[in-house]
Amino acid sequence: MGAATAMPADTTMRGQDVVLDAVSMVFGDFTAVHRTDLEIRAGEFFSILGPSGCGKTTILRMISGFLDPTTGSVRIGGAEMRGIGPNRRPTALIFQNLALFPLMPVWENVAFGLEARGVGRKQRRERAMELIDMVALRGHENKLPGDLSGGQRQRVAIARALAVEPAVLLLDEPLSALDLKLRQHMRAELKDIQRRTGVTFIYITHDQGEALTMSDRIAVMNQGRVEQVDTTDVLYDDPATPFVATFVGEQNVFRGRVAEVADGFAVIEGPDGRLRGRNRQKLAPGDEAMVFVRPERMQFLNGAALDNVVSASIDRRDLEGPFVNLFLKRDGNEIMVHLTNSGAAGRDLGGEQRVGFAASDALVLPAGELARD
Amino acid sequence: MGAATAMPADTTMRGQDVVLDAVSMVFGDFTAVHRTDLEIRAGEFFSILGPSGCGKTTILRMISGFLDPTTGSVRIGGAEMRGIGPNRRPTALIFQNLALFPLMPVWENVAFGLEARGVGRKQRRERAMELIDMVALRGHENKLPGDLSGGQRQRVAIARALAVEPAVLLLDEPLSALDLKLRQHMRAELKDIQRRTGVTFIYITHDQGEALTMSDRIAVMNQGRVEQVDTTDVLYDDPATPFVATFVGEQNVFRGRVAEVADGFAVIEGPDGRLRGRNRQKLAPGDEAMVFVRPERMQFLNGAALDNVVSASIDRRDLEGPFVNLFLKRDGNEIMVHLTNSGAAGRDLGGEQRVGFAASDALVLPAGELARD
Amino acid sequence: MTAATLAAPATPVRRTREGRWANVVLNVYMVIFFIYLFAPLLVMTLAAFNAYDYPSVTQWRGWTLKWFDALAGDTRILQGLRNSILVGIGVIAVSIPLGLSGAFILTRLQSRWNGVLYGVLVSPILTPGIILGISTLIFWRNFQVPGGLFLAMMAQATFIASYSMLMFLARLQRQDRSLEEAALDLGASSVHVFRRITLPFLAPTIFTAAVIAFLQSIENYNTTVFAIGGNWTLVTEIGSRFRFGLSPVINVIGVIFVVLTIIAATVYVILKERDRKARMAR
Amino acid sequence: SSGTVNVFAWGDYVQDNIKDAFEKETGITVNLSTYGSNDEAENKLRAAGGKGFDVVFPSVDTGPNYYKDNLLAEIDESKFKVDEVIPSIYRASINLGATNRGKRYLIPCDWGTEGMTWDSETMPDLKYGVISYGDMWKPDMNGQVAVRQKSVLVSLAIYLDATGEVKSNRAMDLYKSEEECKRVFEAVTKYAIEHRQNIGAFWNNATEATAAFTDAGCTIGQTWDTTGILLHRDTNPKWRYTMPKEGGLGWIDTMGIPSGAENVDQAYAFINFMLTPEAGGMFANNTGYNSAAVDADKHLNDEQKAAFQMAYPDPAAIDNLWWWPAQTDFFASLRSLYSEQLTNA
Amino acid sequence: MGALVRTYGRGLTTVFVALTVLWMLGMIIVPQLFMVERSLWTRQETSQITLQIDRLYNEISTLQFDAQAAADADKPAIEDRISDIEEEIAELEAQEKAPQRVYTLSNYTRMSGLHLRIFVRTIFYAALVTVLALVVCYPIAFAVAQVATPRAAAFLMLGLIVPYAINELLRVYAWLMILDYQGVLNTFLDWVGITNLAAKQWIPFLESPVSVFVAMVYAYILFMVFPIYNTLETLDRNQLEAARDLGAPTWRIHLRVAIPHAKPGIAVGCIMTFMLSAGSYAVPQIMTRGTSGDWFSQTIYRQFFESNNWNVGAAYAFTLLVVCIVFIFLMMLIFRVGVRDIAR
Ligand SMILES: Nc1ncnc2c1ncn2[C@@H]1O[C@H](COP(=O)(O)OP(=O)(O)OP(=O)(O)O)[C@@H](O)[C@H]1O
Ligand SMILES: Nc1ncnc2c1ncn2[C@@H]1O[C@H](COP(=O)(O)OP(=O)(O)OP(=O)(O)O)[C@@H](O)[C@H]1O
Ligand SMILES: [Mg+2]
Ligand SMILES: [Mg+2]
Repeated sequence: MGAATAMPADTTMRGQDVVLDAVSMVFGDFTAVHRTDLEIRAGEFFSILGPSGCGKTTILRMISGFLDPTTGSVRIGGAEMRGIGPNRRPTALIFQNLALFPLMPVWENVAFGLEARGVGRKQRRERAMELIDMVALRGHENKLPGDLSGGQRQRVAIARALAVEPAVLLLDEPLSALDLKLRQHMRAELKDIQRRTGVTFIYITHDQGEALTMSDRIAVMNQGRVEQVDTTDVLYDDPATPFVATFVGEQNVFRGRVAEVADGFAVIEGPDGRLRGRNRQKLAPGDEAMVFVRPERMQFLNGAALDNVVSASIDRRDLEGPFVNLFLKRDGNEIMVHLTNSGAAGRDLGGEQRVGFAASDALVLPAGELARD
Repeated sequence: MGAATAMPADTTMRGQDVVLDAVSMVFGDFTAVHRTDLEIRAGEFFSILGPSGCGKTTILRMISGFLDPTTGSVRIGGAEMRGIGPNRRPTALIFQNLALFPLMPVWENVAFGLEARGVGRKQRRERAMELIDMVALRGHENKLPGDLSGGQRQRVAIARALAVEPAVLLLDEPLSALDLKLRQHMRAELKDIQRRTGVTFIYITHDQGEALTMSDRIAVMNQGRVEQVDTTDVLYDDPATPFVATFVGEQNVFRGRVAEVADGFAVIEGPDGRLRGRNRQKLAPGDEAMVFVRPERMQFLNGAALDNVVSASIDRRDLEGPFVNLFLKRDGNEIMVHLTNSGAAGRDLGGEQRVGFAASDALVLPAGELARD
Repeated sequence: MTAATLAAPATPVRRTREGRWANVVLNVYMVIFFIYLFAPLLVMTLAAFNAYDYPSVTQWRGWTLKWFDALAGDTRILQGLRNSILVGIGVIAVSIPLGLSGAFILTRLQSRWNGVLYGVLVSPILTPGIILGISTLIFWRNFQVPGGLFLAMMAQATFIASYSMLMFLARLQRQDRSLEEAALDLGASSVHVFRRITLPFLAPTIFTAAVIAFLQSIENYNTTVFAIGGNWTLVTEIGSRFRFGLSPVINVIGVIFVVLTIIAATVYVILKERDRKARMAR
Repeated sequence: SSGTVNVFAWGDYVQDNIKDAFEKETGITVNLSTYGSNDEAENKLRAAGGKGFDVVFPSVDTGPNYYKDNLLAEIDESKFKVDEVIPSIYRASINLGATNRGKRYLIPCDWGTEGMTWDSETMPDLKYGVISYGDMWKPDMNGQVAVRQKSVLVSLAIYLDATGEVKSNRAMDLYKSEEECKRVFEAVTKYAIEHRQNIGAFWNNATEATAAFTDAGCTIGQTWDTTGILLHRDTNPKWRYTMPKEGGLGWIDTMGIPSGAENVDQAYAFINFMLTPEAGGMFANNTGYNSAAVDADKHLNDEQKAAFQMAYPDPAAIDNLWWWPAQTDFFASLRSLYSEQLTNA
Repeated sequence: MGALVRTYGRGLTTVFVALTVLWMLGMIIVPQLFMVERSLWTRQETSQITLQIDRLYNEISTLQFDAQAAADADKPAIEDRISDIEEEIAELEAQEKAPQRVYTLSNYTRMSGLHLRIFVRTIFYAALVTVLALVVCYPIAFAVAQVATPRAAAFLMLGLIVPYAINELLRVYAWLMILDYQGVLNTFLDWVGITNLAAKQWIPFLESPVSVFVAMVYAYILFMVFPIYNTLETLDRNQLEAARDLGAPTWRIHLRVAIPHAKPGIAVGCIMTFMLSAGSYAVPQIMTRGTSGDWFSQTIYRQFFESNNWNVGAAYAFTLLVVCIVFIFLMMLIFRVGVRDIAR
C-alpha cells in the first residue's frame, strides 16, 4: 500500500498524443472496427471501455503496430505510423496476461528492451534498477517472475514497458487476471505511475469500475464502434446512448413513447405511467424512448413529493456492506434501489412500496440497444 | 432469470444440524484448523467466510468425511461421524469446480448417487427428472455438462448433490468460477433452493458479498480459527475483532489508547486526537484500542456538529458508479468516505477538509490483527 | 497445397514489417524441408510402377502394375503381414494393461521412489532398440524359449508399454481428481468409481494408445530383428530382402501404406475439423 | 506319405516349379522360409534353438558352426539315396565340412563359384585365361571394383601367393593355425588397404552385388556366378563372368536336417527329391547354379548351357577351382576382424 | 500406495502392482541383468588339438568313403590306416579339455582398437546427427507451433507424419535410390550437365558419411520435431510479441525467448535422436552398402550373427547402453530438465 507514495518520480519521459484518423479494421469479411476517429491527448489517462469482442484489442494493436489498419491512419506525436513496425514505434504494450519472460529474472525482464537496443549489460542493469526502484520492487530483482505475486508481476510488466521510454503506454486489460482486492489496489498505483511519468496511457478494459476510477477520459465501444468519448462524470451522468447508459453502471429502465416536450424535459408514456426526465437529445413527441434512472437516485416516498412515482413490492434485500440493494418487482420488471447502509437501511421495509425519482435525475434517450445483462 | 420462481418445492428432504466439538486438524507440523466449536442449526444457510488458506475447505472436508479430525468430533443430526466414510454420511459436497462427470449426460450425473446405491435405471431416471425439474433444467437432461452454460452446470451440481437426499449440503466456493453477473444471479437461486428444500447449507466463500447476501449466519475464520459467528447485520455492525471488522466490508481505522469510558462509550486518544465510539467489549482506560468507522458513516462537516472530527486533504476521488469513494490523506494514513453518487458527490471538494462521524457509528475494539489488504 | 500457402499469414503477428523478412526465409525453408520430406516418398512410389526388376526410377522400363500382382502372390510377404498383425495384437494386449498399471501407480504413489520407478519404467524408450532385442533374446534363452513371434512381441511390448504409459500418465494428469472424490461422496464404491469414472475418462486414450502400439509394433525393425528367430514379420522380411533380392514389390507395400495413411489422416483431419466447427457453433 | 515339411532355404532355391513338382509327387506340403546369407541361416537356426525347420541349406564350409551348438541331426544314410549325388562332390564334401567326428550332417545340393565379372566394353582385352584377381588391384581402377568383404581377402591371398608376394600355399595357410592365419591375413589386408581406393562397393548378397554394377558404378569385380550370369543375360550382354587364371572360388551348398526337426521323414523325402536329375535340372535352370545331382545336366536348358560355357570354357576351369575349406574358429573370427579393418580403413 | 488403495480399492490395486512389478522386473531389469551377466564371461576357445582331432576324423570318413568304392584288395590297407588314425585320435582326445566358462572382464577390455575407433566414431556421428537434426527441425517445429494457423498446422503435422507411414527401411532405401551413382540426384546432375555418368563421372554421395547423415536425420525428424513442437506450442504468443514490441529483432527473440522456452523439448528431442541414431542398425547398413565405415550397431550385430560371439556382443551392447545413459544425464544436466519432462 505504501509503495505508491514511496516511488520517486521519473522525469525522463514525456507523453505524446495519438490520433486515429478514419481508421477501420476488416478481417476477411468481418469488420472488427468500423471507421473511427479518436484523439487521445498527450499525457492523459485514456480508457477504452466495451464488452468482450467489441474491438478494443484491435484498436490497441493498430496503435502498437501489430496490425495495419485497413483504412485510415494512426498518428503518434503528429507522425504518421503506417509502415513502421511495433519495435520502432514510441509505444509500449502491456499484455493482458503480462507476457513476462518466465525464464529471465526480474531485472532482465525489465532490461530486455534495452538489451534489444544493444545497451551494454552494466548500463542495462543500472537503468533496470532505477525502474525497479520506481515500481518499488527493489530486492526482488533477481527473482523469476513465477516467484512473484500477481501485483508484483504487474509492476514488473509496467517497468519493462517503461524501460524503453515510450511516449504512449498501451495496456490491454492488465488487471483482469488479479483478484478483486489487488485489482483495486493496483488501480491507484497505475494512476499514480501515469501521473508521475506523464506518459500517455491508453487503457483497455471491459470493467467499468476500472475505467471510471482511473481515467481522465473514456471511449465506450460497442460492436466495433465508439459510441461516446467523455470524461467519467459526463459519461455516467449523461450517457449518449442506451448502450452507454446501461453498460456504465446500473440503470432502471422504463420504456415508452414521448408524449410531451418542454424546457429540456420530456414526458414519456408507457406501461409504468407518465414519467418525466431530461430530454438532452431533443426527442420529439411520438418518438420511441427509454427513461434511465440510476438506482441511487431512486427514493422511497416518505411523504416527499417527487416528479415520478412507481409502486412495486419488495422482493429481495442484498446487503453488500457499505450499501444495500433493494430489488422491487413490478409486473415481472425489476426495479433496483441503491441505499447507503445507514445501519437500518431498508431493513424495516416490506410489501408494496411507492418509489420515485426526480425528473432531473432521469434521462430520456431514443430507444435502442441495451448492454447485454 | 425467472427460473427461481418457477421451481417447485421438494418436500422429501429435511436438514439436520451439524456440531463440531473441539475439532482441530493438523497436517504434519502445520495446524490448519485450531480447536474449534461450531453449531450449525438444522435447515439454516450457514456460511464460513475467510481469506484464502484460512482452513475453510479443511473444515468442510472434515464434515464430509474426506478428512478425519485430529482431535474432537463431528456430529450430524446428533450422530457421531468418526469412522464413517464420505460415501456413508448424510452429506453431499459441491466442489469448487463442480466436478461434474463430463462424459455422462445431465440426467446420469444427477442419478449417479442413486446408481451407486443400486437403484434401478428407470427409477433413477424418474427421480433425476424430478430434480432436474426442480433446478429448472427440463429439456437439458440429455446434454453433456460441457454443453451447458456456467449457471446451468451449477444447477446440475446442486441437483446431483440433492439426489442422494442429504441432510447437509456442503458447498465449497461454488460460484467462484462464474463471472460477476452470473454470480450475483446464482446467489438468489441458491438461497431459494435452500429455502425450498430445507436442507442445511454450509457454504464456504472468501467473498464477503456472497456471504452477506445469502446467509442466515456466518462464521468468519482467520488462520485456522473461527473469530465470530453471527447473523449478517450483527457481523457488519458489531464485528467482534479487528480482523472481522476489516475483513467484512471497508473500515476506517484509528489507533490509540483508551482515555475514558462511560455509558457504553469509550474515548480513545491517539494521533488523530480524541475519538469517541461504542465500547461493546468493555475496554478499560489504558488499553490499546482501535476505532473502526465505516466509510459510509463518514460525513463532511457542513455545519453539522459531530462527536468526532478529523481534518485531512482530499487525495483521490474514485467514481464507482452508484457511489463515489473519496480518499483523504492525513499523515500517510488514508481515510475513505463513501458517498452515494448524487450527481455532484464530492466533485466540488478540494484541499483541506474536515470530516467526522457520530460516536454511535464508531466501534472501539481492543487492538489486534487487521485483515490483510 | 504447398507449404507456402499453408504458412500464409493468418494471424496479425506476421503482418509486422520486421517479421516479414524472417517469414520469407521461413517459408522458403519450409518448402525445401517438405521437398526433403517427400522426395523419397515420390521416388519410392514411382519405382513401384517401373517395369524394371529392381527398385529404381532412373532405369525406366515403362509403367507397370505387375508388382501389385506380384505382391498378391507373394506368400512370404503376406505371411509376414499376418505375423506382424499377430505380433501387433499381442503387443496391444500386453502393453496396454502394463502401461495402465504403471500410470495408475505413478499418479498415485506418493513416495520418493516414485521418481525411481518412473525412471525405470520409461527407460526402455531411451534404450537403443537393438539392446532390448538382445536382452530379451538372452533372457528367454534361459527358459528354453527360442526367438520367434512370442519373443518379438515381448521385446516390443517392453518399450511400447512405456509409450502407452506416458500417454496414460499425461491423460491422468489432466484428470480432475475431484471427479473421483465427487463419485465417492455420492456413495459409489471404488470399483464403481473405476468403472464409471476412471475408465471412461481414459477410454479415448486407451484407443489411441492401442493404435499407436500397433503401428509401432508393425514398424519396428531394430528390436524385432534380434528377437524374431526363424520366424519373420513384414518388416524383417523386407530387411532380409535387402540382403537378398529386393524387388519393387517392396515399393508396392510402401505405396499401399502411404495411401492408407493419407486416407486415415484425411479422415482424421476432417472429423477433427467438423468437431471443431461443431464446438465453435455452440 | 503326407504332411508338411518346413524348408529354410536360400531365397532363390525352392521356386514354385520345384515346390509344385514335389508336392504333386509326394503329397507333402512345403512350408518355405528363406534367407540371404549363411550368417542369417545359421543365426536364425541358433536363435530358434534348432527348432522350427526340417531342412536347411548351409554352405558346406559353415558346417562346423552348426556342429558346435548341435544344431543339426546326423544324416541317416539309409533314408537318403547316396547314389543320387555326384560321387566326387560327395567325397570332397567330407573334408570341406559336411562331416564332424565321423558323422555326416550335410548332403551336397549344388555348387557354384565366385569368379570375375567385368564390363567387356570398357575392358575388351580381358577374357578367360587372361583375367586375374590382380585386375582388380590395378592402379587406374579407382572406385570401380566390387568385392565381397568375406572373400576378397582370400582371393587376394591366392593371387599374392601366385605372384609370390605373400606365400600361403594357395591360401591354405589361412586354415593351418591361428598364427599362420594371422600372418597371411595381415599381409593381405595391408595390400588391400593400400589399394583401398579401387573398391567401389562391397557386397554381401546377390542384390548388392548386382547393384554394385548397375547403380554404384563398378566395372569389374568378384561375384557369384549367378550375379555375373544374370547381369550378362538380363541387364546388358557387355557384362561377362568367368574364372580367373588363379582359379575361381568354389562353394558347395548342402542340405541338412536341424536337430529340432519335427518332420524328419518328410525332410528326407524332400532331400531325395531335390537330388533327382529332373529336380536338379530344374534347380540349375532356375538359379544358374550347378546341381550336385547325378545327371542333372541332362535337363539343362540352352540358356543355362550357354552360361555354363561362358563361366567354365574348359574343364580345367573346374579342375582349378579353389574350394572353401571347413571353417575353423580362428579363421572365422580373424576373417571378420580383418575384413572389418578393410571396411573401416 | 495408500492413495492408490483409497481410490481403486484393494483388488484393483493388487492387479496394478502385480502387472507393474512383472513388467519392471521380468521385462526391463532382469533381461538387462542377464545381458550384463552374459557379457561377463567367455568360453575358452577350442584349441589346436580339437582342430587336429576334427581333421583326423575327416580323414577317416574320407577313407571309409573310398573303401566302399575301392577294390577288395585295397581294403585292408585302408582299414589299417584307419585304425592308425583312430589310435592317434584316442591319444589326442586324452589331452583335449572341455571348454570352460570363465568370468572375466575381457569382453570389455579386449575391445580391439578398431572397434574402439568405430565406437567413438559412432558416438561422434550420432552427436553430429543430433545437432543436425536439431538445426533442421527447430524452424519447422517453431513454424508449426507458432506461425501457422491451426488449420495449416494440422496439415503441416500431417505432412510430417505421412512419410512415417512407410517403414524406416523403405524410407532409407528411397534415399539410396536418390543418392546412388545412377540415382535420381546424379541423373539429374547428369541431365543438367554437371556430371557425366557415361564417363563414370559422378558425385559419390554414398561414399561419404554425409549420405548417412541425410538419411538418418530424415529417419528421425519426427522424434526431434514433436518434443520441440510440444514445448513451443505452450509458448505464449504474447511473449514473442512483447519481445518484438520491446524492439528485439527476430534472432534475438529466438535466442532469448523461444529457445529457452523450448529447452525441455530440445533436450528430449536430442536424447531421442541421439539414442536412435547411436543404436541405428538399418540406416548405416543400407546407406553405405558397407563401403564406408561401420557404425557400432553393425559391429554389435556382427558379434551376434556373424562372429557368433554373443558374449562380446552383449558387452558391446552394454557399453552402448552406458553411453546412452550418460548422454541422457548430460542432456538433463545441461538443459536442467528432469526425467519427468521426458514424459512428453
Ligand atoms: N486476426 C483476426 N481474424 C479474424 N477476426 C479477428 C481477428 N482478431 C480479432 N478478430 C475479431 O475481431 C473482434 C474484435 O476483437 P478484439 O480482440 O479487438 O476484441 P476485444 O474487444 O479486445 O475483446 P476482449 O475483451 O474479449 O479481449 C472479435 O470478434 C474477434 O473475433
Ligand atoms: N493435505 C494437506 N497437507 C498439508 N497442508 C494442507 C493440506 N490441505 C490443506 N493444507 C493447508 O491447510 C491450510 C488451509 O487449507 P484450506 O484448503 O482449508 O484453505 P481454504 O480456506 O479452503 O483456502 P482457499 O480459499 O484458498 O480454498 C492451507 O495453508 C493449506 O496449505
Ligand atoms: Mg482484447
Ligand atoms: Mg478451499
